[in-house]
Amino acid sequence: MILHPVDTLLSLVLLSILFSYGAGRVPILIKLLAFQGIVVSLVPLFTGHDMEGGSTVFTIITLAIRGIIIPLSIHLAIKKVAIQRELSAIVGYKASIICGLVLIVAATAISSHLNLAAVSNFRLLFPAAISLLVTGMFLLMARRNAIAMVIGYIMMENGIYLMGSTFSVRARHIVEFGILLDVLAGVMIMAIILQNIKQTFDDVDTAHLRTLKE
Amino acid sequence: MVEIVFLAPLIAGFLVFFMPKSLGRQLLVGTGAVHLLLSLILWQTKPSALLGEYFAVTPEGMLSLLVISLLFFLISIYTVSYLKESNLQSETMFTGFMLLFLSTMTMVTLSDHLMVLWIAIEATTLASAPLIYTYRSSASLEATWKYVIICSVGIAMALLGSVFITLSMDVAGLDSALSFSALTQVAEKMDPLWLKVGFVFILVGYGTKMGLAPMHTWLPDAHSEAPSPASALLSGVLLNCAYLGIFKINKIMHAAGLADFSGTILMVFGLMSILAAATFILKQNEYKRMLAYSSIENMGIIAFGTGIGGIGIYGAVICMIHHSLIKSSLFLSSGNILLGYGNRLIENTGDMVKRMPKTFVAFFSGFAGIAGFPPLGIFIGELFIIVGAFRAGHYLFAGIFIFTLCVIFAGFANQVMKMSFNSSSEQAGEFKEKASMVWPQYILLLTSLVLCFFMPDTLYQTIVDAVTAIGGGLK
Amino acid sequence: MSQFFLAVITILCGGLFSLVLTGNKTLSRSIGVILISAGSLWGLLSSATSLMTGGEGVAAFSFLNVFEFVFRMDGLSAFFLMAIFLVCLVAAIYSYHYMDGHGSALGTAANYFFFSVLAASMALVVTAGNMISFLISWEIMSLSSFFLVIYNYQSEESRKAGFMYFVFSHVGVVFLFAGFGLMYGVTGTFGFDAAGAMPEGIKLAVFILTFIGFGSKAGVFPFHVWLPHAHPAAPSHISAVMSGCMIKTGIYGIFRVYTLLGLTTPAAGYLVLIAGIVSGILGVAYALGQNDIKRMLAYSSIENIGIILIGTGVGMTGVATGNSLMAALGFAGGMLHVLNHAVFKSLLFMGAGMVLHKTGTRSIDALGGLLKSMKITGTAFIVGSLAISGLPPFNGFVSEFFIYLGSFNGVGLSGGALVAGLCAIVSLAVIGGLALACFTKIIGIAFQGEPRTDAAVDKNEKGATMLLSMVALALACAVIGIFPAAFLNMALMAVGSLGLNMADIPLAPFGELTSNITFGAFIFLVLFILVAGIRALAYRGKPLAKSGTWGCGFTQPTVKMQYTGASYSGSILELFGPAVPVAEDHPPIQGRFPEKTYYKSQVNDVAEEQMNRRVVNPVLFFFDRLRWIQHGDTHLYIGYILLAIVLLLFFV
Amino acid sequence: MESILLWLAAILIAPFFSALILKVKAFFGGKKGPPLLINYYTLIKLFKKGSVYSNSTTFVFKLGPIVSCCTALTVLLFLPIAGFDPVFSFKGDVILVLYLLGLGRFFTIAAAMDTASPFEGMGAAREAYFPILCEAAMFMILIFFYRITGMVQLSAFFAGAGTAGLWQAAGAPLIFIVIALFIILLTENSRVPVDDPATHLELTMIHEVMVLDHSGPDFALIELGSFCKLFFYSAIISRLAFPFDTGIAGYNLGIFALVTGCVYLVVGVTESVIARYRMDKVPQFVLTSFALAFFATIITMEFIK
Repeated sequence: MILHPVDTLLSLVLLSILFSYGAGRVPILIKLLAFQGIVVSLVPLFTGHDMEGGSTVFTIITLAIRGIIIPLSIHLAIKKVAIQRELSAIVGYKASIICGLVLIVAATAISSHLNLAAVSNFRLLFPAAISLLVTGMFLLMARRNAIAMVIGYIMMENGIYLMGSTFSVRARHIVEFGILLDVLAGVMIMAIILQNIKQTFDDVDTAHLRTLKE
Repeated sequence: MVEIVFLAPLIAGFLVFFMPKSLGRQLLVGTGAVHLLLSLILWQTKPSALLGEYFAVTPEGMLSLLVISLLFFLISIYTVSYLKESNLQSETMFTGFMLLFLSTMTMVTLSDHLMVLWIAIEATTLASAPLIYTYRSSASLEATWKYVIICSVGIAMALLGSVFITLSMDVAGLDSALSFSALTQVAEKMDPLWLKVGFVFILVGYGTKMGLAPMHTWLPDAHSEAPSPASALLSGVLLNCAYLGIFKINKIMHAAGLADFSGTILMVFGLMSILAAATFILKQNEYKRMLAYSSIENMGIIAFGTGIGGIGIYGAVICMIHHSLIKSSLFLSSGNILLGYGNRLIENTGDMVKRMPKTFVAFFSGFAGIAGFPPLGIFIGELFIIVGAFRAGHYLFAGIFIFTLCVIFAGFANQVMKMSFNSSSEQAGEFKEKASMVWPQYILLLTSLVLCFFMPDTLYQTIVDAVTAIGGGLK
Repeated sequence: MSQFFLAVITILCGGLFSLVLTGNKTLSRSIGVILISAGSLWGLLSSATSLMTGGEGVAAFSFLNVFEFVFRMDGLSAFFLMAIFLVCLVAAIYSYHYMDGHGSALGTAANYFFFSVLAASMALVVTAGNMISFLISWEIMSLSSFFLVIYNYQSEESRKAGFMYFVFSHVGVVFLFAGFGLMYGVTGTFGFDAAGAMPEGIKLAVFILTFIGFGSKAGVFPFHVWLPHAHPAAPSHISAVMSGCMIKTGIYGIFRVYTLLGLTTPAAGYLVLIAGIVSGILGVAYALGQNDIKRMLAYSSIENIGIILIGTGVGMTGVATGNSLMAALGFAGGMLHVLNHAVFKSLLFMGAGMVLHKTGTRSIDALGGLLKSMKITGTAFIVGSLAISGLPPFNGFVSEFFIYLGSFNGVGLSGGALVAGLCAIVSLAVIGGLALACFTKIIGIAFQGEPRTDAAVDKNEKGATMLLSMVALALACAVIGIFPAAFLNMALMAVGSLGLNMADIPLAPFGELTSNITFGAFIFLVLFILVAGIRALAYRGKPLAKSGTWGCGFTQPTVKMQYTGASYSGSILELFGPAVPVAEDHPPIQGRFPEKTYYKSQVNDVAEEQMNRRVVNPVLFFFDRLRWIQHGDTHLYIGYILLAIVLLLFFV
Repeated sequence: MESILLWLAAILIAPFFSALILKVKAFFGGKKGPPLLINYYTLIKLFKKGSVYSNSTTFVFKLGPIVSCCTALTVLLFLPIAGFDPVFSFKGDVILVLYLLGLGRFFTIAAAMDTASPFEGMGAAREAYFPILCEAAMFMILIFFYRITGMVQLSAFFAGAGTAGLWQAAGAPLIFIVIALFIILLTENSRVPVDDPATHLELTMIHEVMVLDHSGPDFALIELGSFCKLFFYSAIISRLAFPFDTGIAGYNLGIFALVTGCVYLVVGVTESVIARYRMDKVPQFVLTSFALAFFATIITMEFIK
């Protein structure tokens, strides 16, 4: 089949995912995040489901929030916090990249097993969504830096959105907007907590955050 | 006009931020009263919602709503004098977010839409996070961080699960609204594989929020670090809201004829939670954490009962109601103890029976109730669950369940007796037990006591309606 | 039935009022005593009449809209009610003077409150007619008695006792939950009536589960561990109630479940019999080993529970082998022993309470010679000891007599019944001998000889109500012992209501037997008077000199040289070897100028040690190993979530 | 009527028999020994005397002799002497009899403990210990009899043709029973090798040390009681030894008296030829009687089929 814009975008997303495994510094991660946000929110335009006016407007808003506001807020948080840019990793970067490759391949394999041709005819959609999810999880578990964890969370959300955005049966835009708001608010609160963490421990290393146990 | 019930506290909450302390306190209690009134009206005249697609009055929702507003009213009364005793610098924040929290939880109970439910539950997380951070200590900061990050991730899973459920409809080529009422209609036509996957994700997601092991990890930290009224709300109602989500999704599973699948998973998670609770109650040295783990235990019991089906589900719902009543009373009492001894550690308390007799009565009878002694209601619930388990032939599970309950009881009793009867180590200043700081507990316990023996028919009917929807019953 | 409920309500009112009137200590105490005893008296009369007339009553209250509380009064319930109300009546009267000076006003009021709740709940337990009402009454009974056990919570000892009791009662009730749950699982109803229709295997399982549950309340041997801690810790009138009737509710439960199930397999009978023999012999052996008077009585309660169970076991074997006479004798003996033990054990506890109240110590080695200063108490105590040792002409003998006859009937048969009867007889004989040794020890050490410490020097026995209740009970011992006919008939009514699946009980021999016992008692009394007369004649107008005890040539005897409890029982305990381990602490005497030395010995409860070793510690170990899961690292917490999902996806 | 006369006769003759033992022991000791009526002299002497009471004692001390004596007398009422029907007899009277003996023991012990004397305490402890085993053995024997006769009643065993019936039913095991009974006799009446009434060392006594403080008529009652108790056991054994019925009452009585005398003689011989055991050996000795009875019972299960 001919090269479809969606698949092109998604391949780019996959690439960015691979980068985000290797990304050693917060700003890069944020840029990748922004890029993924934009792509993810663009996909519905091309998936060719019902395209009435409302949806385009909604797509714009999504793009604004996912692609701009959220990354920006994180960025500002860093600015305020002014931490050292290096990410301390639990899993080393080279190892991470290999993990990433493996995970992406696995994701593709899985999604090829699930016969979802009925649902969407974009081969890369599921691999991209799943690997976004997995990457988010990975960042959440493998990066000691709190900001990276937040970014991981957002990646997960992007993945879920991508996953959901392709089905014919979809919640109304108002509902999806609500979800978006929740995510946004969540990110905001996380940003605030980040600042507080910074103020209390003058560092955002989660190693400080394991005093409560048993 | 259902929405007003959660809009009112929402507005009130935002107002409080711009109010002086004293006015804020009055508004808190006032809103509590109004909310209670509204939900009673709602209970009587079951009206239809404006946004009927998203909100509806369901029996299970009404049950939780009634519990929520009753608890919130009493807790708000307690909170006022609690705030007087302990001067927080960020009091308006506290009261405001209490109200927002209330509104979000109310929204959970009223939402009848797969996605809206998710929105509401996520919203509860966001609204309650500031409550946990009230004390501004590093410990509370850590607790808040864990609460927000773990719950958000967990609930993201629930969102994914909801997406999968839509997918299951997609695969089966169905096109229906995402309201639970509509979903239960078409449930048996859905693609079972994706439905199961969706259930798994949603269970894990909302289970994280409900405090099912092994996703319970945030719960003890949050409950112990939050101010006692907030803990009471978290443990008494928030967990129920999460359970409500699982309940609703289980409804779909039941309609789809996958009740065995979901039931087994629920039972296993329930047992795991009870075991986890036992592990940490045995040698617990902070009483608030102990109460938190006991909440995990009770959530486990509820999940277990729900998984059993039949009379077990009835027992589970009874457990849910009584657990809310008793556990919140316990947390309020723990607030008194914290004020009285100025200490969270069990070994630094003691001789409660002499030093704060009123609180002792509330605390000890609360403990007895949680431990499953009549005349408080959890006894009935546990009885139904156990007999239900035997009825369903899960002898092994029943055995583990019973054994673990014994262990938990031993640990809990040991700690509570230390607190109540051991000679108190340090002679802290005498704590004045204000009536407004013991009566809420007494009222909660009395309610549980009355409900143990007599239930208004309307309440009973509602419970039966709720449980029959997921294959529960009295046989 | 309405009579019964009114009585119960009266008792409850007693507790409530005394709690309400805390302000005035004497008033609250007296109102408690008056109402509780009045209610108990009322209940006693009503249950006795309903037992005589064979009247049965049922009362059902709606509960949680669809279920119901059922209370049913039949012979069995009425008989146990009699025992319960009798003991509560006497204990309430006794407590009036016992509780003066004890503790704060609030504490006393609380004591009466929980006492009344305990009494009421016991009464409800033995009349409960379905699972729900039974379990609720049972749990309330446990809870209230727990509060009574920790009445003087300041002492570490009674806190420990309270905790143990709390846990044990909970574990016990959990077994009941399991048993009833199994029952419900098969029958699908909370009612008891359908239980008879279950398959035999299930019946046996239910019986064993509930037997463990009830046994832990009754103090059957391996599950008795809480009992010797809890009974001494409670105030004495409460010990009397707990030992006199609360543990009997366990026996009631065994009876009740047995009849509900209508078990016919002999296995159940053997189980009960073996449990009875073990508790009987070891119970009394441990009692012999104690030096704390109340602990001693507590262990002797275990022994008597053993005797009751032996009777029951014999009866059950009789039912299983279709030997109705054996069944009737066994059950009647056991049932009568329930009443008898209620009488003399509460008498003994009250005596011990008097001693404790006046001397302030429970250790018999600190006492001595109390019989001179406490004539009435001492005499009552001796009567109680005679009765509990099963010696004629007192009531203990009567019940053991019937159990003996029942067992002999078993010996007449062959196979299991023969072995059962043989074991029952021999063990009863051994128990009798040991009980005699045990109680001669208490009397000899605590009440006779010379005071060993100042604690026992010139005490009084003031406290009219205490003396009154003790004398009343002592008289009851003699009356039941000499004229057992009426009481045996009551027991038979109770047995009759068991509805055993056997030919109706042959009542003819019983009248003859009781008349024989009365006759024997009279012969003895006549000869006694005769001999006493001869002695009086022989002493007429003779000088009676007073002097010191003959010291066998030793001229400077001191009170320290008297035989002690430990030395009295030491040689007998050697007979039981490892089952009753005696821990001794005795630094050897060495050197030309040896240090001042001492000798300590105590009997450790094997069951307690084994329970700690084999159950408690492993459980704690297991859960300790699990503690790492809450290590506080967020990353791994998120890992748990992922793990849960991945694992679950395998099952999709 | 004649049974009451027999009862009185038994009480009167019991001391005489006990004297036989003394005589035998004296003979073995190569001494002349006391006259056969020595016990009567002693009793009369004691009844004439007054008493000295220890300051430590209470009414229990005075009650002891009365109860122990009158239990012994009561017990004799139920004993079929020389195969004649006893004065009283009913189903299960054996149990009553054994427990009456227990009652006697209870008061003997209580009276001993009343004196606050360490020696008497020691004796009391032993008196409380050994009979435990005796009772077990005794009931074991009852079980044996029940297996054969189906009754728990002394008259069923020892009156009329009952005993002969026992021999016919189970001859061999009955020998065991006789031995067991003899051991019990020695123990219950505190004879050598269990106890040495003639020793001068209180530490080693059981029964004698318990009555140290009794004097005068009290002591006389105790003595009389112990004579009767000894007679009770010996009569049983002699009946077992000679179960036959000559048909003429006079002969029966004569033979019975003779055999009973022999039993006493055997006791005497035992006392003379055996030394008393160490206290910790005694339980084993008593347990042998239990074992014998047990074996006998097991064997009967073969006979009764």
